Amino acid sequence: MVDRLIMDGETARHLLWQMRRIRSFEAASAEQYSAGSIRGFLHLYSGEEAIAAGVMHGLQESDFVISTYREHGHALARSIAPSAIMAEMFGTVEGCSKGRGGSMHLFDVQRNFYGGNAIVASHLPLAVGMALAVRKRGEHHVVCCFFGDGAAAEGEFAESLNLAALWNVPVLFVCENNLYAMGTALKYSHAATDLVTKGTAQGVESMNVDGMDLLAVIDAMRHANAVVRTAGKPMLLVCNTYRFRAHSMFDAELYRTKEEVEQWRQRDPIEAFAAWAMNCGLLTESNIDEINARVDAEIDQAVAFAKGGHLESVTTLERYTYAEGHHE
Amino acid sequence: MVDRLIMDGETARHLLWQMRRIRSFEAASAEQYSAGSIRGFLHLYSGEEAIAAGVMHGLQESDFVISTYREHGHALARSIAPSAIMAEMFGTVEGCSKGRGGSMHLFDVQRNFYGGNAIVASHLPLAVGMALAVRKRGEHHVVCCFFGDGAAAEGEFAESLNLAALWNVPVLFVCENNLYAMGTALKYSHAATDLVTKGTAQGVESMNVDGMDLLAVIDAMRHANAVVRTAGKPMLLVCNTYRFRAHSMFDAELYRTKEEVEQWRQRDPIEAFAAWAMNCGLLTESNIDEINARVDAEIDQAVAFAKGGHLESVTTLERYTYAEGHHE
Amino acid sequence: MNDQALTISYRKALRQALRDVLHADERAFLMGEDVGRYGGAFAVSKGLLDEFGPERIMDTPLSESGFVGAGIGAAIAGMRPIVEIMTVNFSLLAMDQIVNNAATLRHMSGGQIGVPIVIRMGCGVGRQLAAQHSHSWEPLFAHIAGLTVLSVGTHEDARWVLPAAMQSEDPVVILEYTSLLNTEGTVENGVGGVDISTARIRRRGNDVSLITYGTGVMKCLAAADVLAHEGVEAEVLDLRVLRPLDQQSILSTVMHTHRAVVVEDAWRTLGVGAEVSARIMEHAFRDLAAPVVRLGGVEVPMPYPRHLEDAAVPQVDGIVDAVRRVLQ
Amino acid sequence: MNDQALTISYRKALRQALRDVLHADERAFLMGEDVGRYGGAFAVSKGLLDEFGPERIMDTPLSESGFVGAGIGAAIAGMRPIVEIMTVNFSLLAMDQIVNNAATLRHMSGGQIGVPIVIRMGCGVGRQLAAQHSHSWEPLFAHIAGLTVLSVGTHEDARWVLPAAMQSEDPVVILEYTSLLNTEGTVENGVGGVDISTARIRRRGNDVSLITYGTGVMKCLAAADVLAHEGVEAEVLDLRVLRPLDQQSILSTVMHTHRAVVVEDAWRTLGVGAEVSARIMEHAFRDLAAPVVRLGGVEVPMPYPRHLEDAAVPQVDGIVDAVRRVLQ
Ligand SMILES: Cc1ncc(C[n+]2csc(CCOP(=O)(O)OP(=O)(O)O)c2C)c(N)n1
Ligand SMILES: Cc1ncc(C[n+]2csc(CCOP(=O)(O)OP(=O)(O)O)c2C)c(N)n1
Ligand SMILES: [Mg+2]
Ligand SMILES: [Mg+2]
Repeated sequence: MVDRLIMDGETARHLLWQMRRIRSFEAASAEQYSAGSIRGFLHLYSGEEAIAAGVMHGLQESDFVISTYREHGHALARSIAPSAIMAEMFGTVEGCSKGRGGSMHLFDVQRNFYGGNAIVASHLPLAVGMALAVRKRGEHHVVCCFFGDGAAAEGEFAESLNLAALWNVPVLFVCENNLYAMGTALKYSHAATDLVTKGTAQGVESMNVDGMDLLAVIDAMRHANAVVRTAGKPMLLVCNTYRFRAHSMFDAELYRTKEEVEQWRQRDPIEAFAAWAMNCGLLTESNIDEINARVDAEIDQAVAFAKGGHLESVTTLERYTYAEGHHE
Repeated sequence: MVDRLIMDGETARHLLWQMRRIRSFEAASAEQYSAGSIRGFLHLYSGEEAIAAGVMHGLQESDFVISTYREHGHALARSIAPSAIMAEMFGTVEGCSKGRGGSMHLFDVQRNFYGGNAIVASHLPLAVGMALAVRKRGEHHVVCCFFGDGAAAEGEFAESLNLAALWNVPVLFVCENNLYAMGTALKYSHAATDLVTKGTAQGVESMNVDGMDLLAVIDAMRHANAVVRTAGKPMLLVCNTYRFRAHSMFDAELYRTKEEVEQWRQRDPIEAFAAWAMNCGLLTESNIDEINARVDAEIDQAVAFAKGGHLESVTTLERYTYAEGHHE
Repeated sequence: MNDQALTISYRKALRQALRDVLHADERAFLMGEDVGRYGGAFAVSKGLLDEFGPERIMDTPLSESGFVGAGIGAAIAGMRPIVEIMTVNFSLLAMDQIVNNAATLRHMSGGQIGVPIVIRMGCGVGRQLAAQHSHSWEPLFAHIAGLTVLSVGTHEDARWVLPAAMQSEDPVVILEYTSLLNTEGTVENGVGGVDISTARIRRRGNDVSLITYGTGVMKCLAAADVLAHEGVEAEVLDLRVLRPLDQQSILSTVMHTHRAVVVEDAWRTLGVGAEVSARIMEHAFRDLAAPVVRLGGVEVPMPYPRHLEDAAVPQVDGIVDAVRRVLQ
Repeated sequence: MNDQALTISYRKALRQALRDVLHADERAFLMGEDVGRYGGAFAVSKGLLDEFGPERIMDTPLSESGFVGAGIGAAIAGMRPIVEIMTVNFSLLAMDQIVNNAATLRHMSGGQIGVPIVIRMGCGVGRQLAAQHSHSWEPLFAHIAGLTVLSVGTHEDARWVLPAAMQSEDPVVILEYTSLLNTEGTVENGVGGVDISTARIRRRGNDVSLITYGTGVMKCLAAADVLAHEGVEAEVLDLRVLRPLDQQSILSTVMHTHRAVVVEDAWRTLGVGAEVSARIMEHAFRDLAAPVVRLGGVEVPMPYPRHLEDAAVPQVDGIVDAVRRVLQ
């Protein structure tokens, strides 16, 4: 638990703003999906905001981030403009991936954000390799890799943790355990549901974190920075959280009860943090109103920006298959 | 440690014979390889005999066995005739796989011996599926799966143990930890070298076994039978052993010292068991002479049989690609 | 529409086929990610968990190599598993199991082992799922000796190929097209049954042969309608079985029309069209009035935006134009 | 033999190439199973660990998906990894990484990320390694958009394609043939350098074109010698680059000789020969005096016995016979 003293009002407001804008951005995404402006698969992050906000708060600009198809929150917290993300989902050239990737493939190399990978667990080996490069160059960056509880059942999870520990490279594995892999509950994905032991069994220091409590995530990141950035070792954070919305837009949610969802909504990470901050006097009602207003304006502007975007000409269809000037 | 009382002389002589014939068979295999009668890859089992002998001693004929390319010892202990194995390595139709497989692909469905797989760890999922079939039919067979320490670094190892535990199926995973994966020492394959914890982390009961001590293996099998056959749960035995010879016939053994090999040879499982049995009066010098004579005769006969074998006609080259009578 | 025929969606046809085979053979069971509690990623298996229970409809963790391998093991041990890989895009994770085990075990065991497994996958382009989720890997599977590869381009096949595939003693890969799931079509009822060895002419014509499979069937039929207005009668051959190819049907239609256009979504280079063209070259060279034309996917990873996705694979207009060219 | 040329074994040529690129670029490093302490499974990298140390020559555990993915990650992060997959037979375990990440990241990031990785694999038939260890998967790799695929059929290429591949900003797959390792050949020294975009004529002739790659080059040259005694001058085209194919060179030789025989060890159906034949059909149909003939592997998993293995792939006699046929 973080001592209120070490968090100032500005930081508290910034963090609340961060979580709120992620929540609102996802609401807008769902709207635009229903409107038909966003197509393909769309996976919303609502409910898990404390993880993206807390982890990014503990990272530096020079660190690397790599994620899954459920990466809007990570991209926003990594300060990729909502307008660039929305534009990407509209498939326009103004998008952060030039419109080629869509919701599941957000990239922004300027911000060391390496996507947006839609093959579950296939980005874990990439993270290990990026950290290997960091170590070989004697740098002290953290490579932060987000993935889910379902991903931990893939062989790539075991292989990647072992390689990271064997090579002693600075990867921070952040498992967002939202208790479901699509419709498969944790206990049906894993015989041993304690994912921390799977990390330690591979020689990677691992710990559980309350992913619904922003302060707990921030606290865990302090330790993670000591292990990964300072000592240059890999670490696994299992952030226990919950997805408030369906897995994607093609999900009837037959596998969980409304009551279960309701119970978790009672633990809304945004409300919880706001309440704590107000208690500590780090936040006032008017601050919250300002934040909400700022967020609404930013998201409206993002949608407007996306609507004003442009589609790439089909004449350049084959671009980005090989480097420009490649023999083909 | 097994109480001498529970082992009679006949059993002791049988087990010694079993280990000796494996050792001699491998010596003969190496000879025939040098003579050019055996080609391709050849991986010898010398030094690890106590595992094959002890594990098979604890299995029943109705159980299933599946193994790797280093499977001569398992095949022999499973009572596949040495002549059929030698013939297979000579590539003749008299071989246990009709000559199609060679050293790495010994099969004998009559004896529920399912091979002989040369893709490291790719047979672990097969074992889980075979055990799933056993469970679905309500049978009480054990599916015994042999593999090495290197295989435990493959994602298939983690996936297979998790699936076996999740489905509660009777697989006995026998990891023959001979400390090397080709030239890669255990500590270079695994950041956490305790393979038992990797099993327990997946929810599979796991234990270390001294693979150089036949009695320890037999003892472990008692427990394994209780867990796997009786309770129908998966289990992992990590049998710690050593390969006395090179990985294959293309190995200069640059990665280990002669001294290290010598030290392990001091712990020869065959000598150790023979000494123990004589101590307990379960074995006499003359018994040993008889056993050696029997083994020599059997192996000579196997080589003679293989030399007298026949090559398949090239006209049937395409056989065994699809079931006979398949549309192609 | 006689009472023997009924109109049904492609999804319902697939589901009815699953119900049939699960009722017909107690050794049959369906396993895959989210086939049960979630109701199937694309609602194909919706309701089956309630109807058949968790032993027949098994949800698996995210472990493609593990559960496909387990399916192979279960098949070896006497079951009749139907393994669903949610979409073809994840099949590479199980490709070693499919190629080195399913397609190879019968051969390397000298015919002692058969692997009667059916592996179903959703696949295809057209839903704006971008580069990692829009693969057309029919050519990769069609290259593998030991496999039977089926491409389900019609409602009739959606309804009937599975029961036929379940009769095979060898591994069968069934490719189902998610873009067709909601489409309605007419299929013969009751009588039922199709073979899984021959191609089918879906429309007769004398002027040109449109040779295709999968979603190409509907596109070619649409193109044939357009051409009919120009007085051009195109014959449409649905390959259906991509391995082993029904060469006779390919040669018959070409010898009948003397002109051929091959249509597929897969990347053009090394596509199925290349094989079809090469076989026509070898066996019907002198019968050709014009060189065979191939229409395939543009060699670029699939872009997210609709207009670029459409431009990346053959469309009806392009097929019509190609026919006009070969007729000149 | 001028002083610019030297005779060298294929193995030494590969090793010299590795030494060159490791000296030339400090970002370059070699990683793979047993490349270091063991000296390389086929002794290609023997001595390099002593010369460059463990940071440049990294032994990896048995985790193909993990370390190939790590190589991709390192490439993304600015290194120039050379990843060795011991043999092509294990490459399917890393195929998802190669296809969905290495070949796809540039595109789905809208050109922001490049993956300059070189993936080398030993491959080929001819050593009696049986069904799981004798694969010829050139066609699988050659189908993948985003890859550059090189087949090393000569000593000159063994010596020079790697330095050229290291200049690529995109993933390059290099297929090396283990059956050629001990053969001696002559290569230009010092001057060095070859491109990785064009096919090469290895022998000039006017009567027929033998189009091939890999071990087919030596076989076709041998066949050309036999044919020369019959007064038939065969032109031998070594494709070298299997993707993107050098179509111009294929068409040039065919337009010059008007007859072509394509030779490869890979399974005939959907082999590279199919693509070559289809392109000739499309662009040189009217120039053909006879239909293109394809010689490829028989569609059966590779049998262990030498005589069956020889019968399963094209041999010199068969090539000579095929040429006689197309000349009739
Ligand atoms: C290798 C692979 N298999 C299956 C899928 C289909 N799929 C997409 S997301 C998902 C569930 C992943 O669950 P988890 O890792 O817990 O992440 P979450 O969606 O809960 O954030 C599945 C099965 C995929 N994309 N990749
Ligand atoms: C997937 C795969 N990768 C690499 C190889 C090459 N290879 C054959 S045996 C071996 C070492 C395996 O070591 P271990 O599992 O410890 O078994 P051991 O040989 O020591 O009995 C390797 C790397 C292979 N056959 N399969
Ligand atoms: Mg989850
Ligand atoms: Mg070992």
